[in-house]
Amino acid sequence: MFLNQFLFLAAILFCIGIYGVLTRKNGVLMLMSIELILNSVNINLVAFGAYHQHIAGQVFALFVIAVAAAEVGVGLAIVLLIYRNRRSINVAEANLMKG
Amino acid sequence: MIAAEFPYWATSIFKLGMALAVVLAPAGLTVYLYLFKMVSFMQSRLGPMEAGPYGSMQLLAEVGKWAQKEDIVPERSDEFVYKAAPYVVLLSTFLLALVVPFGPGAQFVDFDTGIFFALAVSSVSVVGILMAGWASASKYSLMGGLRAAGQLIAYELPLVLAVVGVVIQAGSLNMQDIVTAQTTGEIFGWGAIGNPFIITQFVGFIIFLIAVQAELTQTPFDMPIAESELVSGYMTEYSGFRFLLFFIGEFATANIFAFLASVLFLGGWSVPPFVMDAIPGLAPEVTGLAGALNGTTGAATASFSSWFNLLGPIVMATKMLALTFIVYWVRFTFPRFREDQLQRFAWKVLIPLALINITVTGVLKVVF
Amino acid sequence: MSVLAVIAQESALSDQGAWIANIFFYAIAAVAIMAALKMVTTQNVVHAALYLLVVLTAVAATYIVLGAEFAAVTQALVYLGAVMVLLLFGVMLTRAKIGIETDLDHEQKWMGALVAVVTGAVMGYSLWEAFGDVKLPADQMPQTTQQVSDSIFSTYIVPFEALSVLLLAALIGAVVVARRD
Amino acid sequence: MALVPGVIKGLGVTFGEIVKTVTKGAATVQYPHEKEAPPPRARGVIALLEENCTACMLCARECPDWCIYIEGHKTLAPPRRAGGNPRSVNKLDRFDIDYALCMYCGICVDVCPFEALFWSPEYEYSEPKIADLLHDKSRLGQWMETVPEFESYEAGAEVKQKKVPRP
Repeated sequence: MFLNQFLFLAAILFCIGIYGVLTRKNGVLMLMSIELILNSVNINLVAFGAYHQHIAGQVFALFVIAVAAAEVGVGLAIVLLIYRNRRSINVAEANLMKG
Repeated sequence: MIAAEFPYWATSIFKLGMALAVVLAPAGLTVYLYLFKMVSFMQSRLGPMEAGPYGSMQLLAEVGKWAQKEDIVPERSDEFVYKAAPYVVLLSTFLLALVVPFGPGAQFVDFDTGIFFALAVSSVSVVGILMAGWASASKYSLMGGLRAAGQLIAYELPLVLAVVGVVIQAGSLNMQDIVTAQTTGEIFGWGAIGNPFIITQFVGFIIFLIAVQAELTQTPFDMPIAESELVSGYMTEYSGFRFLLFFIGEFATANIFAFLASVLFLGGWSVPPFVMDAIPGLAPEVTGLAGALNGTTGAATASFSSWFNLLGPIVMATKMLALTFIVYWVRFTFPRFREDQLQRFAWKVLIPLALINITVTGVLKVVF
Repeated sequence: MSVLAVIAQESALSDQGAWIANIFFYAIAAVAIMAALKMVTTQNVVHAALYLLVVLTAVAATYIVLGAEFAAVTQALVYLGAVMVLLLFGVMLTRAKIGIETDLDHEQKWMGALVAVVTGAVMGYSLWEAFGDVKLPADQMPQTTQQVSDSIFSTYIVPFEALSVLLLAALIGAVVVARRD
Repeated sequence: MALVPGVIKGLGVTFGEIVKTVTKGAATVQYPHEKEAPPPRARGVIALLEENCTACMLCARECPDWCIYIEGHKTLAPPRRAGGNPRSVNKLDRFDIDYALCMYCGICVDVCPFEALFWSPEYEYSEPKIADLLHDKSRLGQWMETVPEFESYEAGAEVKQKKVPRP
């Protein structure tokens, strides 16, 4: 097995995630795209861990998973707050600070 | 005992058949014994008596009835998600069955992280329930799905935390190692009954049973399908075969959780050491026990007689029946919690209790 | 997933069986990419969440192919059990409609697509240059849970503790933000 | 924690009931194989004593769900005393009760001024077709055989005199 096949999978998922973050207006969908990006990074970490025969890759992937869980928790709380105040989770409408 | 080598495809087909048997046969047995008969006796009646001797074929009649009913899909529902949801719930049941050991070799997959895997896949059913609740296009279903998700997430935590105590004591996440640790363990030097963790982890056992009751949405915790408030919760719109899938999923999962509990707390497929010593050829050869007891290595390893591959399923079935008896006994005794009482019970009672249990177990593990 | 684990582990260890793991990998990768594409293009929020679920499962399967069993199970526990349920919960609390929703995307989709393609091209080129035909070690051992825990509780104990504090802060923060007063 | 004894007590109640059912038998009977004898005043089916009925329609009007259908015509009956004029009486053509609609409230039995309707404890008259639950007056008359003679509520109590004697 080539190392590159895992890295290319990660790269493709990463780009799809970027596309999602840039084009979506819905707050929850943006959070989902960010999850996709974090997961592609995780594939990279685990693949390099397997390549170097070192446990650090897996450990860092675990750390990223934990951070992602925290991120989703806070992110979803913010989205719910936006929904409660504006009856919509369209992030393009959350522009009160715009000059 | 079985010396012949089978090709990979033969063992795969055998395992597939066994998986169906492991999921369906105990489900049918417990539904007949407890859901049909025991609850009837609790209400001073006899239950089904007509289909087969003592009504034992009643379940087949019910399955036949469900199978011929019309498969109704609500008009404004999301059809694909609606149809897929029962299969997701059932998938979680089958994935749970994969890691349960029924003997030293009688296991579908011997995962290094067996119990952790079981707890992980048990939460897949929540996704199926949410899918069913959302796709039905009914407010009762949606309310039921949301309630189920909130409840299952809340009780997932005490479930996992109760297992952590066992894992600390056994020194392994592998289910075979947990069984070995209980069989070869000693209670202050007295090893006649081994060390089933129900004795040392009694608090964990109680928390595990309560959390399982909630995970299965059995009665004191049945707000997701509260029939007096929500018609039938997330399965309101389902009929016929798809309802049957939900039904199988619910009762088969109850059995598999009972299997897991018997592995974690009652010694799994093995029998107490004094029984094994009494019967020639059953006693295991234990290596690494001294290291496991004083904490220098993870778990002791033991090679068991392969007779346990036949004996183990029987032992497991006995323990499973005893534990599901408790589940259904509680189910048919107590009335339903209120929604806020449910969440308060999980977060303010069970989780702190489980955390204290973990702390005490950890301290004692280091001290002894 | 588990049958996959057996085949992947048995075959990844032996050189002549590595192609089985390869076939599994390409199948998983195809599923993951298709589901990811559907996720960013579908016009239904719940469908997007379910497609993300497929991607996350495929990623867990990839970890198993790479011999990282503990990470795979953690992925299942945290993502499938907690994060996805949380996301679906959020989607349903914000009244996701059944059927097609308009107004989920910005008007200038092509800008996003351009950025993604350019990023992908840059990363693809550099990956090809750096690791053109580097192979994974054929005789790799699966990384056991014991190694992971030993590593976390010795070398990486400080990040681990920092992460615990972060999780606690996130927990309290989420409660404070979402609380209705 | 204070709730724990109550929880255990509750489990004891249901377990005790299991033991009671297993040792002493259930409170229910296995119906088609063994039958319970209903008490004589049980509300099983309504019987019609046709001779007493005057087609006054009181029962049909008082019926809450309108399940009684009565048709009749005027006819001449012989005089009570010799030499008198013939009496004009109502002859009953049709008296049907639809047991698919009846809710067994018994108001018709109560309001009947001529003691033409009686409760019978008979209950085995279910039908495969719902239309067959419409009992006509001959069927309702047959139920009269099953109407028991009541015992008085208390021993030695004054027996209510029936205005119209039963045959």
